Amino acid sequence: MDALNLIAAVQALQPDAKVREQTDQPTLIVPAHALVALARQLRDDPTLRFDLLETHTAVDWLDEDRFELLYLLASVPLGHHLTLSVSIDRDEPVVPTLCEVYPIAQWLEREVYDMFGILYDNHPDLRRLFLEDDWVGFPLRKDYEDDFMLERPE
Amino acid sequence: MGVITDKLPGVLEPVPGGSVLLTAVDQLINWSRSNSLWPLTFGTSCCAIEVMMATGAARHDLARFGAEVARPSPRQADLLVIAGTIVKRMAPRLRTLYEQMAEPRYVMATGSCAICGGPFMYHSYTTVRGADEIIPVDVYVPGCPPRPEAFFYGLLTLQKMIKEGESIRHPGERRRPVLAALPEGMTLDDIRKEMQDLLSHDANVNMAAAVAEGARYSSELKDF
Amino acid sequence: MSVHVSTLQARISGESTASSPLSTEEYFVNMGPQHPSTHGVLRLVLRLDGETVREVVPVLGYIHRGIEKMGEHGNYRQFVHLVDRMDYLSALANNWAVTMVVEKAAKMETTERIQAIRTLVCELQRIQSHLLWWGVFGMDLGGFTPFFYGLREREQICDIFEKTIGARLTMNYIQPGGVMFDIHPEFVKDVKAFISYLKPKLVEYDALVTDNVIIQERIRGIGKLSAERAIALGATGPVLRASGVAHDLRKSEPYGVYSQLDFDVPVGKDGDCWDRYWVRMEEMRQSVRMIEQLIDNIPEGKTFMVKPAAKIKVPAGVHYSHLETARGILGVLLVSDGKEAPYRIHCRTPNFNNLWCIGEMATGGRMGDLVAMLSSIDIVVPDIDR
Amino acid sequence: MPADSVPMPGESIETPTVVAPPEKHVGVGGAMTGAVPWIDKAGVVGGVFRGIRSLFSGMGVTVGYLMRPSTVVTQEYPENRETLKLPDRFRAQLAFNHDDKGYHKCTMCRICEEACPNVSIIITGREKPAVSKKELDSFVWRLDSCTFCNTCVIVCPFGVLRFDGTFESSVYDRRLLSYTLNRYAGPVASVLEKMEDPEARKAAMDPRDPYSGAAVIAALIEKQKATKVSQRAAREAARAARIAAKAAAAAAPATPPEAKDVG
Amino acid sequence: MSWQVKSIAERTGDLLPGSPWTAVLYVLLTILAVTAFVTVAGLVLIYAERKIAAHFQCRVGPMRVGWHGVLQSIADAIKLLMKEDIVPRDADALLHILAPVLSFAGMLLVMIALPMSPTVQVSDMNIGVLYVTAVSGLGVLGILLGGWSSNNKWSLLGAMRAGAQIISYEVSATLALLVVVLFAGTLQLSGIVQSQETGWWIWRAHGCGIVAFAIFLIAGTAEINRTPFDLAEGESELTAGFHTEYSGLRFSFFFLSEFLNMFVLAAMASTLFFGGWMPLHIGHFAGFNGIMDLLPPGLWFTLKTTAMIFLIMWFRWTFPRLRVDQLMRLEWKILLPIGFVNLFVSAACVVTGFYFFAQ
Repeated sequence: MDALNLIAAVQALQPDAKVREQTDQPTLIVPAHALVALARQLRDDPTLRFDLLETHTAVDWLDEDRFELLYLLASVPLGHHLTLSVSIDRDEPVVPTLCEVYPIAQWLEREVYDMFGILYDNHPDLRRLFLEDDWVGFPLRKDYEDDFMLERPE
Repeated sequence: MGVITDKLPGVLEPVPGGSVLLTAVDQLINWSRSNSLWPLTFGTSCCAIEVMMATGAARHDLARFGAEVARPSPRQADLLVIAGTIVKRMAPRLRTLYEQMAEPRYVMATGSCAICGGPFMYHSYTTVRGADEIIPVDVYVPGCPPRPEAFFYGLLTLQKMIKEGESIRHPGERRRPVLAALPEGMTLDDIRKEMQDLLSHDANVNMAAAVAEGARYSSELKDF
Repeated sequence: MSVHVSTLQARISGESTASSPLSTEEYFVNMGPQHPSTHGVLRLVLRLDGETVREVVPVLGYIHRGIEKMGEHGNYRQFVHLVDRMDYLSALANNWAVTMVVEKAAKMETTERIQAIRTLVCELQRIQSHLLWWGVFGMDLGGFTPFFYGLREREQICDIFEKTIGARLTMNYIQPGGVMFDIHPEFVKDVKAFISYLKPKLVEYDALVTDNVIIQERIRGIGKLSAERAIALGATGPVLRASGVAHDLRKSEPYGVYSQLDFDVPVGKDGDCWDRYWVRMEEMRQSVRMIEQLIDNIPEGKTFMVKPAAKIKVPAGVHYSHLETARGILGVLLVSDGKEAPYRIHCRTPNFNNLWCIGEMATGGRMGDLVAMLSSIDIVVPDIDR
Repeated sequence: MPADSVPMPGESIETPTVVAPPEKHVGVGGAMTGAVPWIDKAGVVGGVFRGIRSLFSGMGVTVGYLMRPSTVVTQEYPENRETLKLPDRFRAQLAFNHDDKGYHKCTMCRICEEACPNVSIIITGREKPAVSKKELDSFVWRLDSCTFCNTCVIVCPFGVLRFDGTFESSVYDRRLLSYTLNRYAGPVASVLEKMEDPEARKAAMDPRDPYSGAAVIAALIEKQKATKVSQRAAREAARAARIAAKAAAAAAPATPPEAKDVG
Repeated sequence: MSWQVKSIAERTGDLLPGSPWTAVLYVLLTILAVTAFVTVAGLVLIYAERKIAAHFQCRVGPMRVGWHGVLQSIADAIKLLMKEDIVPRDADALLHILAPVLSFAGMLLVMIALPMSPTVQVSDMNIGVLYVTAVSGLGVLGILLGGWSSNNKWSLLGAMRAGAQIISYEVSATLALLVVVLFAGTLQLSGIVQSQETGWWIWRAHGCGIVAFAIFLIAGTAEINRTPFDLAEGESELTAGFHTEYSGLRFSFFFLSEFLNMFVLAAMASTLFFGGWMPLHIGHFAGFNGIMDLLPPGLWFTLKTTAMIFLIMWFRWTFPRLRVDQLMRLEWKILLPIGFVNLFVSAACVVTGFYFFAQ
């Protein structure tokens, strides 16, 4: 009931948002171009107050040829959660950055760039976070190949 | 993969042309080196808690071995304890640290990660599978992480190696990378024999006889 | 130094530092990856003006092992043992986080006894972690003795864990469907003995460190972090609470048996190092309170609900759950495609976010302050890098 | 947290009972941080005396331990080897449960090998089709890579494996860290009693055969290389198929965008 | 009871006209003895520090090298002696080599002036206090040179901290010394000791002595770079401070001089404020004084110095470190004003003769 209310409240802000199935938290599929505006509204709306970007990561759906970006938002004063899901093309992985809304997104997005190669538009400092700058490939992509990596023998 | 180019560490070598006096001096120096192993404060992950902190703390007290003088600068340290996972990005730094240390320097690999990559052996794109691919390792202390007593046993093993094998004229010569695969032209029997030679230096017990006797009993018991 | 420092240099070249005839020069120092006070292999690039810190840029990746990639190639049980190595000082909480998301997604049943045991050992490990932090905090501020006292008490908890769990640090104890062993018959007795041992020691800690005038002078008013900035930077756990936000998942979204326990949430005022110090010291006392309430009331029941060799399959979809470790919120995001291995598993680790507060805090402070701040955040580097 | 326990938007969660830090200011009134001009600070004299007293109380704690040698908690390991008793559950060494005649119950079902997170157990053996049984050749356990997670022990349906607390395993050569566990752990007690030399008895009881594991691991490495080659070939085939499919899809009329959402 | 005070230098001077070769032999023996004393005292101090620290921390300390680890320091010394000695490629080699020698020499030169008993004092200069103050400042030169020549930023930071710290605290330490010089009316160290025949300055000066002693102890601890003032080598901040790049023998010079400086500080504190080798006397209370005289003066000196050393170790193993600006503030805003006031008050005391057992 509450989750439904939450979803209704967010859909009032962004009518394009669709509910993502198969999740255990209220999750909305948002078009990439509407992401920043929606996030800002979610943060500033006094009834929603999603002030904490709990985490941000990506999923590589290789078979469907797309990346799914997940933004897990939480509200510290109100204690509710919302996940935003953004799907982008695998060949052209560009999304707008959330740095201006959530400062921590700067490093979370650097991590996702490091692991998946997703490019964030307007990111102030888009560098690799964990790997060396001259690393070839993006390890968490499903088609990543590495001569160094050992497969488990079976 | 790797090749063993040298003998196992810890084997006593006769010193060519060495005199009695020099041998005594050698022994004194080896004694002092083995009893004054100042570790470098270096730890990468979980093993650092057990091997660098818990051993130094009151319950186990590394100071009993004279090794509590943890030096933060590699120049003054004698012992590099590789406590934790070494990843590709850290590998050149580890090499630098090792090169910055002054001879004689000893290396202990503690925990599965430092020995062979441990839990991160498969499907990890960064973990170096064994610190001995980067720097020569003297003593391996297995465990994940090894309990402090296991570390002390490793330290005793290292002390034994220094007392028996190290010579001031050949600092660091015997320590080469040893990898998992067997080298060409070397059979398991060779290793067995070397190890038995090593064990037979233990003056108190006739280990060779003991091992032989044990083997005889085992073969008898196979008929059960 | 590669790219990071060159960008930094480009940034300062615009500023004019020589305003007086006696001009000074800013310089860069690499703190780490091997440095005694970075607690592992963290590297901080410092821009210093004499002793004053102008800018701190953390450089990560010196212990990035790709745990998330490895998780995609093993089953759920195998992933549990990997997260032990993430935040090894709260290994049990890490196990529990993975277990929680798997149990929630696969709709596995647990008993009250399992939950009570999990809560109990996690609180014990929270004390253990804070004890270690207390010792290391003292050592980072230059006093060696707290380290030895803190670890002396920690060993007692290690003994309890060794008896019940069989390991000292990396436990792999909390499994999907239960706990690996039932508690040892002497567990209750040992824990009670330890609690009565610890209480006077906490008073002694106050005499040795908390009330010490040098400590007070060094950590009061240092490294302030306002509540708004703390939330914006995603800080959680004691760092967030020290900034005055009473956010504790054990209260707001109780898991385990926390809803039945009576405890307070320590909250700081200014968000300085002293508040963080005090919050952790008080958390130890609150954990003692929780253990005292729980230790005599462990319900009876089974401790393992599924066969250990049984294969676990999680229905397809996105699952997320989180809990409060000694350092903050640890969340596990599990994307499943219905197979035995997760399709994608991501850990939201507390230290990752907490570390970035150092850039905010340390600017304008001294070198010595930086060490105190770094220590007051209580980072575990493998948890950041994963 | 289940979705239906999310509070209503706008509804505040229950505020937890909080504890706030004490007001009592210990210290010399900011005299040393320079936050406050120390002369102006009221009660600075009291602050200074409290500060000095705090130094002495700290010194009292440390000297209290110095004066009481009974508070020394050190366990001197190599000296206390005989009396050191580890808890039963402590995990340091995998071992087979042999009965006193030297038999074990391993049926080579390979459940432990599959459950092991990083292939620290390598089982080699032969099929015996005649009796529809398998014969265990060697059960190699790699101490160097073992993470002591206890999974193999709890999954074993026959209770063959156990962990014991023998932690003294340091070596000079990491090849020596692989043991063949199915060798008989030791002679029966009656035979052991006949052995007078305690060292020989100890050697005979040593359950570990440190050398034969290395060959198995060498074979494993070869196997790994082969696996890598074959898996790479499979991956490349999949990739080529994907590229071909994509080209075909591009040639075909564009699919509606709803198809991209996860069903 | 009057003490026959005669230093080794004076005795050599007596020998010189009669038998010059004996005098030369005497000098050589003295050099040998000082060297041996420095080495042995250093090793003993290191061992004592490790043992005492261990017992402060509920541990046992070195146990396995010799009985209760008594040979531990010897093993360390031999190891350091035989360790490779690295001069970094980009270091200033000459200064890098010179620095530890300077640091060690400063400590060694102070050792010459210390009155350990009426007859054990190498040279009894009439400007002893001035000499000690001047020569002990040589150590900071070694530290500065070592830090600068290492071509390492941590070393440089450590050296700069040490330089600022030692030079600042030198002022307070000297002010505290001057109080005793005022009361004793002499700069000669043996004279200062003899002036305490009717009682130690710590209690005879109506509190001025206690204040001066506290200042001297704090400033002295700061001068020898020990916790809570070990900023120059605070390992949690500066890796290893000024000696980051030193290894082997040269590092052991720094290491040894750090410990022997502690001895020098303790000896100076006991000489100035606790009467040095002078037994505990209370005025002209002959009975009591006679009982106290039964212990030889050398033993008194040893006991007092040991107590001082223990106090300094106790500080180290209890207190955390100060921050660099707090350190400076403590010196210039707290210790220095108090020191000046104390000096004026004691000057007034001396002028009016307002102290116990004034002449």
